[in-house]
Amino acid sequence: MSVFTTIIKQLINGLQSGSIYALVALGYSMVYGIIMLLNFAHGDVIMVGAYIAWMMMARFAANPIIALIAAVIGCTVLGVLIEKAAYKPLRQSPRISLLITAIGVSYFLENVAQLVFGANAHVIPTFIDDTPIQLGQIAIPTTALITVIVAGISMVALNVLVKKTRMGKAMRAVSEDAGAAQLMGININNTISFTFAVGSALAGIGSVLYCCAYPKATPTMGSMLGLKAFVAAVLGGIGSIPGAMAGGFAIGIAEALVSSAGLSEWKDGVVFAILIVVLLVKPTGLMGRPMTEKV
Amino acid sequence: MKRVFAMVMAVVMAAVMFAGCSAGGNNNASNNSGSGDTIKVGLLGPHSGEYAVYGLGVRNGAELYFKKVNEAGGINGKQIELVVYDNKGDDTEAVTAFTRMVDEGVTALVGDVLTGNTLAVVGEANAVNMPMITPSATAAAVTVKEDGTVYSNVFRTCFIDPFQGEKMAAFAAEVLGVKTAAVFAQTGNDYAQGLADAFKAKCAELGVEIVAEEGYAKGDVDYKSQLTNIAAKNPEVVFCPNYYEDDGLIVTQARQVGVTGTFLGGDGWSGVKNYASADVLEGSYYCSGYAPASTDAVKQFEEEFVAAYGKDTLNMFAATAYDAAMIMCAALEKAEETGYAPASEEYKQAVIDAIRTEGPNVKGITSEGGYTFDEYNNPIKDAVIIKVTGGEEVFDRMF
Amino acid sequence: MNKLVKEPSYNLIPERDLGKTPILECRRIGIDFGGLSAVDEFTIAIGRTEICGIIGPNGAGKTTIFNLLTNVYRPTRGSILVNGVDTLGMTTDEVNRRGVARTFQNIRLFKDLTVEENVLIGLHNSMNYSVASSMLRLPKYWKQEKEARERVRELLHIFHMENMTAQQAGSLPYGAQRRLEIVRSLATNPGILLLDEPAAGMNPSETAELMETIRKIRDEFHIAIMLIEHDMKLVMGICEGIAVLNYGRIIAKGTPDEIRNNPVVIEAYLGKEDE
Amino acid sequence: MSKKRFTLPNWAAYLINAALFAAFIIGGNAVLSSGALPSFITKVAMLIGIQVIAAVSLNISTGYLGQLPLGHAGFMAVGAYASAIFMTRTGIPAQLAFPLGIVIGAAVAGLFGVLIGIPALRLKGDYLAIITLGFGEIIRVVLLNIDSVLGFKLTNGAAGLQGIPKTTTFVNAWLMVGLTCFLIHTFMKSRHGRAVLSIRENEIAAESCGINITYYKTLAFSLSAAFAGAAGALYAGYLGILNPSNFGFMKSIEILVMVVLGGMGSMAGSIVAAIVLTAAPEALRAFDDYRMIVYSLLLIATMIFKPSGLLGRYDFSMKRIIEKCVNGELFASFRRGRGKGAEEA
Repeated sequence: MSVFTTIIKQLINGLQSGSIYALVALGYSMVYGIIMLLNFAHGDVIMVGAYIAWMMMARFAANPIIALIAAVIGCTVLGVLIEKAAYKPLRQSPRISLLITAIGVSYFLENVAQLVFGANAHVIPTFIDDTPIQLGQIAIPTTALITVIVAGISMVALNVLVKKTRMGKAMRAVSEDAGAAQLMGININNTISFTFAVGSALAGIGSVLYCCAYPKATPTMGSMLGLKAFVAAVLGGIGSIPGAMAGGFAIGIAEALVSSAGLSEWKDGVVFAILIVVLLVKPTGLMGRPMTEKV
Repeated sequence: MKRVFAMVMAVVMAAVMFAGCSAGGNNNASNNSGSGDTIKVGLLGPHSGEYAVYGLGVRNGAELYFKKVNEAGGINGKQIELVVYDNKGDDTEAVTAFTRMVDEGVTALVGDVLTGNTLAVVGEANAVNMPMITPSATAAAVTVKEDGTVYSNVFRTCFIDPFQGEKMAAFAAEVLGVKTAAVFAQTGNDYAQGLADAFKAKCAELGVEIVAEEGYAKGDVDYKSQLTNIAAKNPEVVFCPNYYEDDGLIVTQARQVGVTGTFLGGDGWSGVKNYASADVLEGSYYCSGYAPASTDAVKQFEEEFVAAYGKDTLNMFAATAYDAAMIMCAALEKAEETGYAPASEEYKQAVIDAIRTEGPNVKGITSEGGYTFDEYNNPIKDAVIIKVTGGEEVFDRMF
Repeated sequence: MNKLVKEPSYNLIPERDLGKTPILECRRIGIDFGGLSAVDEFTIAIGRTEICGIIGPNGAGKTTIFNLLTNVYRPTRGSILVNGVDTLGMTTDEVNRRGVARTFQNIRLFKDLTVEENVLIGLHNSMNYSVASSMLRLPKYWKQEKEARERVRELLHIFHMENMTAQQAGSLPYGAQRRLEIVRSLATNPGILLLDEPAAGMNPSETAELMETIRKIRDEFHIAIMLIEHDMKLVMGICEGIAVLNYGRIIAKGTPDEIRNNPVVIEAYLGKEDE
Repeated sequence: MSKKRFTLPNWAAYLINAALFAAFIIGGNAVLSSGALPSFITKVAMLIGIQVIAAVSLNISTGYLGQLPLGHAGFMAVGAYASAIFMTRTGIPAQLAFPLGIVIGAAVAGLFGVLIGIPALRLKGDYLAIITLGFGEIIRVVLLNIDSVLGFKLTNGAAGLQGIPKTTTFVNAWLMVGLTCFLIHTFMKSRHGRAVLSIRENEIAAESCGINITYYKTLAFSLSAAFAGAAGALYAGYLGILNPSNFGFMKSIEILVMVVLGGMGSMAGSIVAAIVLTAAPEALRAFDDYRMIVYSLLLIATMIFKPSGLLGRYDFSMKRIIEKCVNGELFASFRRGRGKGAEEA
């Protein structure tokens, strides 16, 4: 196998995990954009999505598409519920209190999941034929292909939603200036809930893609995934949709390259080092808008 | 108003705290009222968090045996009272929970479960000469101090790390007759590294060339990059001494990126069949201390276990914990003959002595030949080679 | 020794300050934001005890001037001399230590701290005990803290705030907050005080009181004062020299009387008649 | 206002606080060593001491400086490893090596604080949070790997650094708590401390008051790191074994939760919260399988009903209480505090 094909293969590996990071990162980014909250519970929403997908497929032998829909609906409802129950009462509070609440919600979801589903990892039956597609010398795993395509479609759809629809405009307006948006007759509460719904729905899609690539669900699976996705969001410029995508891919590919260089134990270190360097050079991330304080 | 709430909150927390501290320990998972003469045995492990599946396996396995003993009238007429504490996989909690067990008059301990936690606990346990049997902490350092002296009170029913690595290297060279091998082990994990190092050393001795050596970090789910590198070297066998959940994913992804060699594993593979398809696993081998459904005794244990706890936590650690409980009961039986009061110094020493003397007579489900402990308090028992075929993990041979 | 440069600005300096190094001197400073010049060719010199005003329509660049003078922004061109020393490359806090203190248009107090603490922070650089002396409570700490607290009392007394020492700065009434900000600036022992719209939000009687206060500051502390203000009564009433700014450039300089009758100024404020 | 208020002289306040603290240490030690309480209480008490130091040290950068670092556990790790390596690799007897180890742990962690603080503090708000999170994780990854990858025999990687003398006791842990609280208190009630507070309140105004904000941010940050290092050193002596995984992101979060729950900027709050949250998992053992759920719900509920934390910015002051007693104004100070942090005014 030539070095070239190896590199191409590693890039494909990176793209696959990168698209999942990107989908999750979008949820972080949107929520941050609108209420400036680092939603630590977002990773755990994905965990719940994975369990729903597992339940649908392993317990009820449902078709993968139905499982996907169920996971998306489940995550959306959960996301909105979390927002209404835990975050909404804190709208006027210091942001750090909100952050701690998010951490509390994260603990809560993880421990409830353990109680309900057990500590054991649940295996999600493979539902995609994993014979790789041969492209010349390069074998592309089907799951990788599907992951990248689904993630791509979701992101395009999101972009249309944010740019073209009424609700999307409202979202942008609220994240720009909540007070002014309210004066223009935008219902802030609905807009925020909608943002959570969209972010969580993306997490639902992400969870199913995650399951088809790495078919197991555990109560703590969301924490590291969430953290990495969050790093991706910041790297790309938090609040920016193309930024989250770029960040996700960047991290996925960086991880793949570091691992293939035989330094997998340093992988997390490298990811964070990249983050630090980017933030120091461009403090608001690759595609973030610069912040200035008026004196 | 809010200040009042804060005060109420603080008071509630404080109240809960003191209530918990003073009364917490006595009502945990014990199956008798605690009246009369009892022997307290501690069960310590991660019952929540990331590693709960191991901790709960151990808890359930041990509890299953202790309950049976209690139902049969206990030990010397005394009921065993279990003191079960969760350590969340956290070193500090493990130490605190252990100290609490000592306070509550625990005579003997089955645990801890994770190597790291156990290392934190053995120091404390040694100081109070608490007899303890860990069913799952495999690092050599668990029974041996830094300076080379042995913790006389600490025993285990599982293999130590180097043993399995050597066994599998010998198996690959002598039985499979391979010349090239690759190693893929989790870095930053004692267990995986211990096995991998021993495997590599033994391979060098036996003339098997290690053509690729890759690693991954805890929590990784995507191993394709490293496996792509391994595939490029085309080794005959890949030694993959990790835990079954990871191994299932690893083997699946390895086949996707074109690794064709036979996979070998350690006892962490037990249960791998649920984590990858029959096709990809076909023909893999691992060594284990426990051969599922291999004998009638094992089958009976499995039936009883599933009836009581379901099959979620039925793993190797449940079996070694069952054996640990069995040895502990035999030792307690013996110690009872001395007539000392449970939890007294003399009694504990008697238990420790009895573990050595009674061990060989204990026909455990993972060691039919009984438990003889070597000079480092490690069990001398044969490894079982398990072959994965047709989606089942079947007994292949003793090796 | 820096030389006095013959610049038109010097006719602004009051006679009593002539012959001394101006406390503040700007030489053709300018700044661009995104290619647009926000301030340009700004040249001025302030005498050591002068009260001078900058006026101009909204958006003329007045606050930008203050930000330039305190090195919050770095000028794109030109140089600023404080006490004859070029401030190029200095940080805002160094400029303050050189003698430039300011207040803000939108009051920036340390809201959650007490009035006393606010002023003590202003006195930060008049103490010099080390971290170790504070942690170990060495005699130097006690001595300097005691002196500083006395100084706080003195300063607050001058501004009739001595009974508010323990109050939270954020809970003070508006006028008191403005005064506190001035006291805090004065505590840094400046040579020139920059006041950014000190009379904003005040009623006429409060404004009159403020005028007295500003004069009192100049007379008691012997420092220069530069202020941005929209209230013409105040500006005309206390300033000795006035510079008028429009679109980032000085369009007129002079005494209040000169400015009042300057057709260019009238045009800038009221617009051309035929438009 | 006509009546002259009674004020306690400073020396008297220090004396009273010192006496109360000494009484606490001696009394606490007497009770714990008498055997009247189960011995695990001693363990928990030591652990609480360590957590208190970690929390009050984080409170410097969070509560006082107003930043949000998420890598505090990294500094604890640095301190713990520095002191543990010092204690195990030099032949100095433990009695002497331990205090020295604490100093070394604090110094090395403080140095890391400077090195990390200088680049990190250029960022603000959430970006600072994220960059410190990154540094914290890098510290953990480095500790985990310098043995296996670079070949040093320093940290012993994932196997953990073993055989550290278990020298932490109730008395030395809480003496360290006292010392930490005293030093932080005296630092904060000085021109340096006020400079730090002014940065929290308004950076631009602080600058224009002549405060070198870069210097003070770095100073506060590294001070925070240094005390965290001391906590780490005590932790090493408490457990006798160190593993990098004990100092992950979740540990940083755990400490942050203590600070926020107690009330940011309140040392008394940090102390109370550290005690409550360290004791809570032990206390909640009665709930067994549900204890982490109960814990998380308590956390959420507290934040919803008391977003500024249990004590807000209230700080306990023995001096103030005595003065209020004498002046007959005690009704205004019914809020409770701990008899620890020696506050003067």
